[in-house]
Amino acid sequence: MSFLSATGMTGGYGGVDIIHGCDITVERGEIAVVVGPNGAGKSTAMKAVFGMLALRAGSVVFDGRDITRLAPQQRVRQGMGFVPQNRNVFVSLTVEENLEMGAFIRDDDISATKEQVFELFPVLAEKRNQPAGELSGGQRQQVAVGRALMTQPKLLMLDEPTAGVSPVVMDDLFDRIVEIARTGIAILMVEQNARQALEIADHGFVLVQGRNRFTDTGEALLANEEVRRSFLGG
Amino acid sequence: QEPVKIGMLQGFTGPTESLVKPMALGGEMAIKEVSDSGVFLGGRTVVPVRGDSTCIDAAAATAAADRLVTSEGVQGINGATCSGATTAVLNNVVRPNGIVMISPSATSPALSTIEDDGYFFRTAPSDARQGQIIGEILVAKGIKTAALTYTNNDYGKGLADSIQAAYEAKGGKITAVAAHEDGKADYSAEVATLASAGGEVLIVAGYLDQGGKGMIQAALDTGAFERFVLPDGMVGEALTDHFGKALDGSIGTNPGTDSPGASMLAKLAGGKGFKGDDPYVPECYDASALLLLAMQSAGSTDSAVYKDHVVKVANAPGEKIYPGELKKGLEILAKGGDIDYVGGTALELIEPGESAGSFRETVVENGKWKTVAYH
Amino acid sequence: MEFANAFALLANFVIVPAIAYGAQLALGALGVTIIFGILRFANFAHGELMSFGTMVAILATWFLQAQGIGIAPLPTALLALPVGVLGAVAVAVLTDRYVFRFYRRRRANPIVFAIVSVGVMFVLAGVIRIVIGPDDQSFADGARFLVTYRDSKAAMGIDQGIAVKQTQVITVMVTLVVVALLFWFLRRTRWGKAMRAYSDDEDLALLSGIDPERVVLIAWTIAAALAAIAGTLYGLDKTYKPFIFLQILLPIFAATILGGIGQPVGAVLGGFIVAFSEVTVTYAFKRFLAYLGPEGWAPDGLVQLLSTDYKFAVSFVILVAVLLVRPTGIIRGKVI
Amino acid sequence: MTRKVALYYGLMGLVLAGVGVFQSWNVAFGIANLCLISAVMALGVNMQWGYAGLFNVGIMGFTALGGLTAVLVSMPPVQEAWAVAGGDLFLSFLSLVATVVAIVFARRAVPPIARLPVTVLLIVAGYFLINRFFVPATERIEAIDPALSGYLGGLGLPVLIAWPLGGLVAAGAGWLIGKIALGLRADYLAIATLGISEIIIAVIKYEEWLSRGVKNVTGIPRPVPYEVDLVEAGWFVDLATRLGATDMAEAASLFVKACYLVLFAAVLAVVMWFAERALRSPWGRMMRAIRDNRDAAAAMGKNVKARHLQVFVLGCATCGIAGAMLATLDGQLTPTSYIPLRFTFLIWVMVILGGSGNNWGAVLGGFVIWLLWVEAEPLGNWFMTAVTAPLPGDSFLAQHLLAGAAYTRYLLMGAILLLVMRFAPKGLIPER
Amino acid sequence: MIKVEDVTKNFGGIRAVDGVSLEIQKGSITGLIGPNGAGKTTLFNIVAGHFPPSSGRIYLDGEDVTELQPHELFHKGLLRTFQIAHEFSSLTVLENLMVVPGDQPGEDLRHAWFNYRRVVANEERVRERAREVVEFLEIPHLENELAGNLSGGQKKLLELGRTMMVDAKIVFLDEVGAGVNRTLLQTIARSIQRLNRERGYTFCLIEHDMDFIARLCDPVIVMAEGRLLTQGSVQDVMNDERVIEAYLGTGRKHKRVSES
Ligand SMILES: Nc1ncnc2c1ncn2[C@@H]1O[C@H](COP(=O)(O)OP(=O)(O)OP(=O)(O)O)[C@@H](O)[C@H]1O
Ligand SMILES: Nc1ncnc2c1ncn2[C@@H]1O[C@H](COP(=O)(O)OP(=O)(O)OP(=O)(O)O)[C@@H](O)[C@H]1O
Ligand SMILES: CC(C)C[C@H](N)C(=O)O
Ligand SMILES: [Mg+2]
Ligand SMILES: [Mg+2]
Repeated sequence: MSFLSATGMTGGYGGVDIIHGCDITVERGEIAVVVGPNGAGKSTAMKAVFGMLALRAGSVVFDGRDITRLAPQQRVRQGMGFVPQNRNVFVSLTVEENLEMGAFIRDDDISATKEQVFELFPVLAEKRNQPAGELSGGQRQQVAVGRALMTQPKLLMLDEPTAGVSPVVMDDLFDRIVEIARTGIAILMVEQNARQALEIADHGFVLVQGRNRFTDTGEALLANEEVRRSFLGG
Repeated sequence: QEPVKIGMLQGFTGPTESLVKPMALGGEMAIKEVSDSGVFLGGRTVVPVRGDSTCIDAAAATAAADRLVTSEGVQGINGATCSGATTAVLNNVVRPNGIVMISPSATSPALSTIEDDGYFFRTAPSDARQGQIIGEILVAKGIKTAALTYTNNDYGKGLADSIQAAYEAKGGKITAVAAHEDGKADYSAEVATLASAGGEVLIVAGYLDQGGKGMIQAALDTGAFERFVLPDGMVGEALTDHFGKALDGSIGTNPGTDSPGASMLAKLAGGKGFKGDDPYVPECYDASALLLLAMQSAGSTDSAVYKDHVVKVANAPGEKIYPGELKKGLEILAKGGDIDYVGGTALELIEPGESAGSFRETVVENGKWKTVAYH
Repeated sequence: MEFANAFALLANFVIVPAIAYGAQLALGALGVTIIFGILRFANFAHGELMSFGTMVAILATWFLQAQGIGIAPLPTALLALPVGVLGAVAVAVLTDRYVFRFYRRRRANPIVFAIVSVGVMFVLAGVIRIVIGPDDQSFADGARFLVTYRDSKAAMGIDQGIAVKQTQVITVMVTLVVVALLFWFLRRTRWGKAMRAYSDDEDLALLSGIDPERVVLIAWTIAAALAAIAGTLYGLDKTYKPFIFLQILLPIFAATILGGIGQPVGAVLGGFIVAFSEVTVTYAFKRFLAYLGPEGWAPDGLVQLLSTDYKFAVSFVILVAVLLVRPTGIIRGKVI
Repeated sequence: MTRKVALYYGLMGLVLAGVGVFQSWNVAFGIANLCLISAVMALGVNMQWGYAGLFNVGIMGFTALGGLTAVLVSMPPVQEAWAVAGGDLFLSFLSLVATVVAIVFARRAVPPIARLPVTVLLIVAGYFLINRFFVPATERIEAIDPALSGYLGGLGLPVLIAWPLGGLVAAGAGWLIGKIALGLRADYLAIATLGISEIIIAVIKYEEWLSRGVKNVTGIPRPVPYEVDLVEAGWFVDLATRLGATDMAEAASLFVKACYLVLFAAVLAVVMWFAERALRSPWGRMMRAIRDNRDAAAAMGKNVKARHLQVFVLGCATCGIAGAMLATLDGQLTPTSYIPLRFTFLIWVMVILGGSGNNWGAVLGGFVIWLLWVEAEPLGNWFMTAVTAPLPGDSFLAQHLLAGAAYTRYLLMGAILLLVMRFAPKGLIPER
Repeated sequence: MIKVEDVTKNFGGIRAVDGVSLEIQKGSITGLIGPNGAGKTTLFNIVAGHFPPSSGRIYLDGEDVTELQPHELFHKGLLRTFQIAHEFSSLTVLENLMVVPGDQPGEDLRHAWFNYRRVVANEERVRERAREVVEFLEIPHLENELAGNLSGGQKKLLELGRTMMVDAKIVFLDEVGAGVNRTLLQTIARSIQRLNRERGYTFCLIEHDMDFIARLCDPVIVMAEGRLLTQGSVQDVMNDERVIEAYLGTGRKHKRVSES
């Protein structure tokens, strides 16, 4: 059994189902990337894994434990961290407070982790006392990722972390993600910058209309002509 | 036989809710007394039916009155509490349906001249009268200047106007007039203004458990005034209980006579666990009594018939009837005799069907009300 | 000398009362602003919550008085206050559990919460009146004054005295302590920050592992405790009467919003501004000027900007004017 | 959806009919009349909140303006007052105009730095100039038989004219207020409107020469016949007997209420038609877009300020019409009765409980809440009697509870409100 | 077409835009790039009238439009999208689009009340156009979905779609591509080109996807720290040392050697 294995997830927002029997798995130290067209259900699948969506069928097993019924805040305590796609910073809290909130469940000293985040995103150190709501779009995105890193999770879930960040920051971010993965953390992310993402991915999942269409290693997916044409922009 | 129903249309909720509590009990006490007597219209019973006139919401008061009259089928109304609601009910329910209404407490001078087709009475005097009496008392006591505050409604305003007019006509000087709103959180602004104008006494034409009390409190706390002149809405045990000796020397006036009726009522009420001398409690008792005595006199519960008997039973000639003696009154009437209902307020109805208003002058001594004269 | 008199006059009639009233409003506004800021809705039941807490405190006071327990010269009610706080907290937590939580789970619009709180307000109003009745209740004992008008006059040797009540001082002190504590709690402690985070974005708070129910519980506890304290102190200073608490809600909300929604310091500033504008704008300067002017002279009129009739109107004009300059309150508050 | 609407309205009709049968038709008609007025007010609020997201908590003020208009239109003029003070009033009006003109001119003429001081100076000067004529004039007016008159009176026109006119007056006030305050967001706008409505009430309360203030104006002429005249009118007695009525007083009273009912229903229908048409047209769509996101709407070419002002004025006008209707029905203007609980929050409760954004919902909310407001009282009494029935009659608890029966009105009102909101958290008839 | 003259914007102590002057030529597709927080969005907001600059002036076709409000600029043919999607969440997708046209008679109450026939006729036309846009965005199945329920990328598409509802003179696109699927983005790029060529729209777009920029834009303007860093053709800019250091990075160093 994989470190995280979500199998047969089916559910939606009240009315019709958005995802149908979706499977997603990640191992420790690996990076899994979910790609697919807009509205395919990628974010929905992430929310399902994180327990923010009631599943009609399927199960989520994390670290050998069935967590299908756990509330999101309990999953955080189990070691899951999540950066959602929209609304992913506390706008009226300062940058620093945002990071502290990321470490809410930790009781140990967080200053070292905070320094690491500032190192990764120097601009945040500069703006540490500014409310996050006053940041530029890309800066916010950096705060959001930083916030999730503060949790020191065992599984880090990122929903389009690079949307709106500049190329150089994106490169850094991907580097850092690889580094994090090397420390044994599992990474699950959704990306529209799919090419770059698949380049670093161990596994890729292509979701279409709420179903798994392709599942393979990142490399193989990049090599697949159909995938390239239909989802990666040629 | 069906019991006779009397509507108790009072401001149970809203700004007069605490005044109304004992009033309604007083009014219902008279009803029970009549009902228990066994001689009312050949042994019929009487029950009160409550309706909430809210004091401020004319529409809700009208709706409640409508319900009392057309749904509950009451044969007379004791109410309403406040002049505004009373006017609305009078125009929209009483006159259209031809039902007798006696208000214990609506004291606005405007109600003296309102068109009522003979269906409306009140056991409280118009404020116009009280103003004159206060003016006379002030002059008699040699008070040359006074500040004046009133609760900002038709009662307060009407009373304040009449006090000012009467007092100034007799040579006194009102240094400043400031309205106060009931139920507000703070009255220091009003007191500050009045203090700045000065005056030997402060006349407080308000309610004792409302803004009036707040004004006195603030005036005492800041040392702005030490003596107060307190018209009817302010006279009550609750005030002296609260302030004690701080009020010593203050003057009060309220409808009342040296007739023993008031103390008889107080005793009756005491047995029932409420105060018979709280404001408008005697008036309310009398209003109920008057309704029922008039029915007895007319031998009918039809408003159109008994409305003409109200003044008759209230005024001389006839045997004087005091609180607690309603049975006696009913018996006399049943035999075709004549009564002069005195009640708790020494009731005397003058044209156009309102209390003549004899007033009692009191002073506070040692933290207690003490009657000193009658006017 | 004359100058001293003028100052004493102003202090006695304007400054001291306005500070005391301002502190009372501020205490109420602090409770409102907590719920407004954290749970993001205007809680119209706050007035009744104050009333309820006070009622419980009064009942406890009566009990203590009957037992002969007291802390003279301080009012017994202070001893009973913890019971009042407990009562208010219990009610707040229960209403949250059985009323508000449902809407929270459904992500209802803030206005729905506000309307629901009107429902709670009605229910509480009914319960309070059924339990203790609509009447005035005086429950203050102990020494009323710290400095009476007469004593201060004698002590200072001038014509005008300054009266200071014990409750006024207590209220002001409590207000200052509470606002400092709250400020510290929200800005510096972990749970305080968690509460602000929650008020920003519930979902995201959830993702950070913040237990929303706990945040809500803390918010209600603080708000209800403040309500009970505010109500009891107000009742001690003025009087307890259920009907007043509906009326006092208006200036409290004015103070809250004027100060900036969700801002404790703003709530206090707002409270004082409302209080001072009510008391000063309509003040008649006649006596004051008479003291300052030449001997034996006094102005003819009252020297009053506007009659007290317009005191509320004026304070609202000031309020609107401030909002026009600072559209989200004195200290930049939340927009809900 | 429409079936649900029909069902709810059907139920509402049934309940009213039930009131008619079990209490009396007079009560039912009386309630229905106020339901209709409340519904008009609720429509006004719905336009502002439901369409455009404007948080107006100053409804009370606009309603009161409508009421004032009813007085100013329909009461007979007090000739004496005009005779003693008309000239001075005219002069003070002239001074007001002169002041305004002077300010406008001066602001154009002087350099920007001097603008503020000059304006303030002119305002102060104007204030004294106006008061010079105004104060003695009002004193003279108020001195005329203060117990009965003491004001200028009205125009002596039919009161029906006051309904649209009340709308206009409220609209005018709304325009002025909107100009000042509409830049504010949600709750901040709320407190501003609340404040302004308190100011309006203060003016009506204290400017006795205009409105008699707290001394109230009573006896506003009716647009429908008087019961006392009806019972004596041959045609009516004929008609009533033909219809099988026995009690003439009751029949007359019912007839009058029915007349009002027709009038109010007609107004509601007209307002409703306009409101629905507006909401269903691109205008409504634009308003909802503005409500959802001001910035985006502005970027899409919508003049957010102007639209807000427009819808605010429309809503205020609607409340003004309702206010004039209410004063007409009450037959009096009692300024002290304008309190926020009754005239602002209750209306808001109507809108939200009915379903904001949906006109049919708002109207239904108006009906439901008014019915509750009135019927909570007998229900409360009944409830307490029922509760205490098993207790021995003279037990302390029973006595205490019965003494508190009047306050069950609050309790029930609240409880039912909470229940309905629980069962329909988005309102009885949600926006969509 | 647009001339920005020495524009500065301060937020409290922060200077987001610092004395920027630039020009956007009629008929061009101008790219605006720069690191996060460079002040690009702020500049857009100023040009589109959302807030006034602290100093400096803006000209549209030679006319000073510095003081104009967003809606006035819209009616002058200036459209913009938002970086963080500003959908009308309680309107359906179709309604979101139908709101846009500025000259709808139905938005005037006089017509809505008294001339409904005209309103209906116009509605048909607007709906027709909205349907076309929905087709183009490949979300016809969501036509009646509330915009608030869309996925992140779909909201961005809708944002773009709104600019297609009217004939604009100049369109400002703020990161329309972020979060949009790359294949779809290519379609979008093609249609931008087409609008530019066939209808003469002028575009100014902020984007972080350099492929997209490279493919569409000429010239490219680079901002950094609130200032204008450089401008020129794509090649010039991409090879500029300062741009590489501040913005582009050396790239591709993160490529991971597969472990298997
Ligand atoms: N309302 C505001 N208050 C204070 N500072 C602000 C505000 N808006 C933006 N800023 C600051 O101005 C700077 C420029 O922001 P802007 O949004 O224009 O950047 P950008 O170039 O669009 O960046 P990105 O590519 O990340 O979207 C940032 O440093 C940001 O923190
Ligand atoms: N709150 C919601 N209520 C109803 N439907 C929703 C909601 N959120 C998303 N949907 C629908 O679910 C579908 C999938 O949405 P999701 O956000 O999972 O897409 P995605 O794959 O993340 O797309 P993108 O790449 O654009 O972010 C979309 O068609 C969307 O309309
Ligand atoms: C009981 C009082 C509040 C009534 C008052 N006398 C009035 O006429 O309004
Ligand atoms: Mg997504
Ligand atoms: Mg940006």
